[in-house]
Amino acid sequence: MIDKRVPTAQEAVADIFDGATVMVGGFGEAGSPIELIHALIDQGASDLTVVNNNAGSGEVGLAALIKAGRVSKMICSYPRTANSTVFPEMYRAGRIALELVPQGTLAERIRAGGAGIPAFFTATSVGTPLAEGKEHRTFGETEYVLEHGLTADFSLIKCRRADHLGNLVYNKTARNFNPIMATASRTTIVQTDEIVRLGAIDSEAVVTQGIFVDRIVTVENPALESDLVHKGMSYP
Amino acid sequence: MIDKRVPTAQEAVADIFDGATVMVGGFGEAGSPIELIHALIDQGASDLTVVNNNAGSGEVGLAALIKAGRVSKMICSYPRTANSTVFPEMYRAGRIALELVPQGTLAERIRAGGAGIPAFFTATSVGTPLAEGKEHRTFGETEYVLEHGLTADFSLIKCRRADHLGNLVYNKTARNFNPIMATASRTTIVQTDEIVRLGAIDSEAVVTQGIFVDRIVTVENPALESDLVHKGMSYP
Amino acid sequence: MSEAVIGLTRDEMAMRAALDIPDGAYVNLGIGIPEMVAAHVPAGREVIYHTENGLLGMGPSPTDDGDPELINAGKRRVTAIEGASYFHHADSFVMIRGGHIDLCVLGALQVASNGDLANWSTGGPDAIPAVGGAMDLVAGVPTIYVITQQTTRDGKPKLVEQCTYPLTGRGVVDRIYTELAVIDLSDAGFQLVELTDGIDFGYVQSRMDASLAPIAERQEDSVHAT
Amino acid sequence: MSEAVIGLTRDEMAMRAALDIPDGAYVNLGIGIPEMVAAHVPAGREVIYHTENGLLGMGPSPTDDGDPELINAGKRRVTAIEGASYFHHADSFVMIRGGHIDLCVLGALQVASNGDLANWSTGGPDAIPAVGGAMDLVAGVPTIYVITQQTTRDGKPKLVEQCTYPLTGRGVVDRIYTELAVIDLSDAGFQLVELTDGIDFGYVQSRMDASLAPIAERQEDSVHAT
Repeated sequence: MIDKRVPTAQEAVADIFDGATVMVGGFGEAGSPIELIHALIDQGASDLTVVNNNAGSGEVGLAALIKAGRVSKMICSYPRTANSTVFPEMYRAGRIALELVPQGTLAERIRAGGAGIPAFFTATSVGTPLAEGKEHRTFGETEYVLEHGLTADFSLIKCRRADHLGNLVYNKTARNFNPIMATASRTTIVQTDEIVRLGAIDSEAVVTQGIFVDRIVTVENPALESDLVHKGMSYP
Repeated sequence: MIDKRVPTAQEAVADIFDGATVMVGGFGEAGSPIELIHALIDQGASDLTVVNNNAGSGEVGLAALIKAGRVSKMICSYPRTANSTVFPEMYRAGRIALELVPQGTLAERIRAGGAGIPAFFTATSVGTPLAEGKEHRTFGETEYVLEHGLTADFSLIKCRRADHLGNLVYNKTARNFNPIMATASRTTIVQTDEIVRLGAIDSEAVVTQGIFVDRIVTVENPALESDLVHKGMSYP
Repeated sequence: MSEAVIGLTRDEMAMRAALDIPDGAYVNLGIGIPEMVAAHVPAGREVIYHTENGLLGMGPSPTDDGDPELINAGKRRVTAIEGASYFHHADSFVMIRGGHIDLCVLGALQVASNGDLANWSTGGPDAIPAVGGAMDLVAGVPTIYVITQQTTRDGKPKLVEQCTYPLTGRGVVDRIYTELAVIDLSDAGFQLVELTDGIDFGYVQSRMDASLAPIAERQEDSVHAT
Repeated sequence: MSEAVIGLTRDEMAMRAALDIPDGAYVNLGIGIPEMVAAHVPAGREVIYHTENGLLGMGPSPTDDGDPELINAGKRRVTAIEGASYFHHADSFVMIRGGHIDLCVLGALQVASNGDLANWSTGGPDAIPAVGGAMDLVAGVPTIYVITQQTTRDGKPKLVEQCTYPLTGRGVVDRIYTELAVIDLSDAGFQLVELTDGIDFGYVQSRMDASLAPIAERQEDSVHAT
């Protein structure tokens, strides 16, 4: 029988290995799976490549993972946010690599990775430093660059509500990168505010279908990054 | 102010021009906008290129449009269905062209067209006659073909429920190609079973966002293709 | 009937294939005999069916008239299980092309000894070409099972050295269920896995246009894994 | 203050730009002065705001604490109008890259006479590069307005013959709103459309590092259309 629930965040992230590529959902704090990230810090995996739109803030969540020296490379569109000091320091010190990707190209590369599309053309970034060294081609009268699909070994996802088959719905703009990352990773690990009975999520309104989900942990009152940062907390 | 409702199907399709490319939603009869198609037959536009998964059945809806000689080319994955006689006759007589596209590639080409992606690589059809003459490229150990985004001048869409801004939800598997066609056409024309007040469609459950919709006609009790075929009806 | 029925019935072939569907699998079933597999999954296994027209969690045929807008890829009315979800065609083929569906069971016109599958067109000059989702399924789904009679109605072998019909995909078939045998595709070609009761190796071989390797001493089970 | 304020305030610049937002437009507003445009759209026009982090139908800032998971691209809390919808990032950039957003208002570091825009990086060796959605917006949205001061705080012109900072996009800017003027990008380069009250042509020209063509006899309005 299919039941994707696991008891703890600790068990959910146990097999993330050194050198893994990990997609982490969220846009700023909205949809950021902080408890899963903290479990990953406890777990100890290192040399990670992390895909996220940003690079964390304060010294909690993703910023704490970076500060702990576990991330060797970030793939993101905007590693500069309010209260973001950890990444800039590590980057200037040459202790972390950065692959900067325009936000829409990042989203489309992840979507392509999940969809079995190895590469696609986009007009985004043509004529800019981010297109340098990439294959260019003209279709019609417009010039495009070739971009490649992006996949990961694991994704850490936050949602509002799940059932035990792994169907997920999100809260407002906390949806952001979470659904596409769930499609693009070999193992999708989800934290949800609550698990509901099968059928309680409207079949017409499921956002992430269970087929994309491997493990679900309930985190009833997830922490808010801004609250933790405001309180000056750091993890661990 | 924004209000996309138009009073009649006749007015909704009035500007479809000779030679236009028209995407028609539906998979078999599920989600097929029969009343809009019949309005298009009445309107008289000809030399149309039509994109649909199939090629109609009986002598109503899309089959009737083809029988009336208005379609010079079909782009579809499966022009052979139960009760499908019109297309095969026209095709054998050399009176209609066919671009046969695998169903997933058809869906992805439409999605790409709507997303501003001019071309992408897919493994689908490699080694088959449908890949002949197409650019091939190997990524990793797999061979892929290059496929191009598909756009249209108009799309004819059927949905279950709409608001006056053009937000749409569908009924079960009648969703199929409708949402992606709405994104890929310059002018999206929708028939809906009902219009509901703004806010009555859950913001988390909107499938087609209003930005993709241009005109909405209410068709309260839409005909079912199988019913019409069963009754031996033909249109007009 | 000009010929006595030898080997399994269509329903028994579906039943045999169903034994190999693992618990928890996400499965797409082709039209025809493959559809019958769903009714035979052994008790205690939970299998979730995908249909490419936008439904994950397809249930059996309705006991009433059903909903004309709740259909499967063969355009027949179906039901949806609790926990089902609907999505549009591009998202549906994310599941297929992206390798998320574990297993697909299809029919065949021909299977070649290198795993090539032909199941969409006889290539006849008067045939209306129609491909549907078959090419996407064989390109995207990691494990492809085929259920097919050993020969066409007029006795022509369907398991052949090389396909003469237009291909659906190259080297995609993992296992074949016929009325006479279960046959794997290995690097060496057709590899017998199991004979139907009362059928001998020579008879199966005689109904093929390619060489069949006898049952291996130590059975490789690799194609079961997804 | 070492210098008296000359020309429009930031809020007045946003107000002037808002006059050109057509009724019924789908609009994306960049961070900073562009955000202020929303408050000034003339009465009787309905404009729908898109934010690239997955919301169509963005409303004003909340009057209470708001929802930390209802934010805009600048990560500030916002509200949603009736008829709003949420979607994931790939779908959000379908709207942008696919040309469905009618108009975008952005800030700038530099705009060149050929319409090139630089607004994401000064290219400094110690700068943390960060681009966000700016390159997607200029590549996908058919009409790009820029709101910017005529010069940097230390008096360096931002309207230049050629950008020295890394580009966001080539030839993408349609119109610029500064504290001194409204300036179009035409085939011939910077083209004055309107002077702020009390400002003369020579003063605007003196605050640019590129040639400014005077107001044309017969005003071309083509950049208004979307």
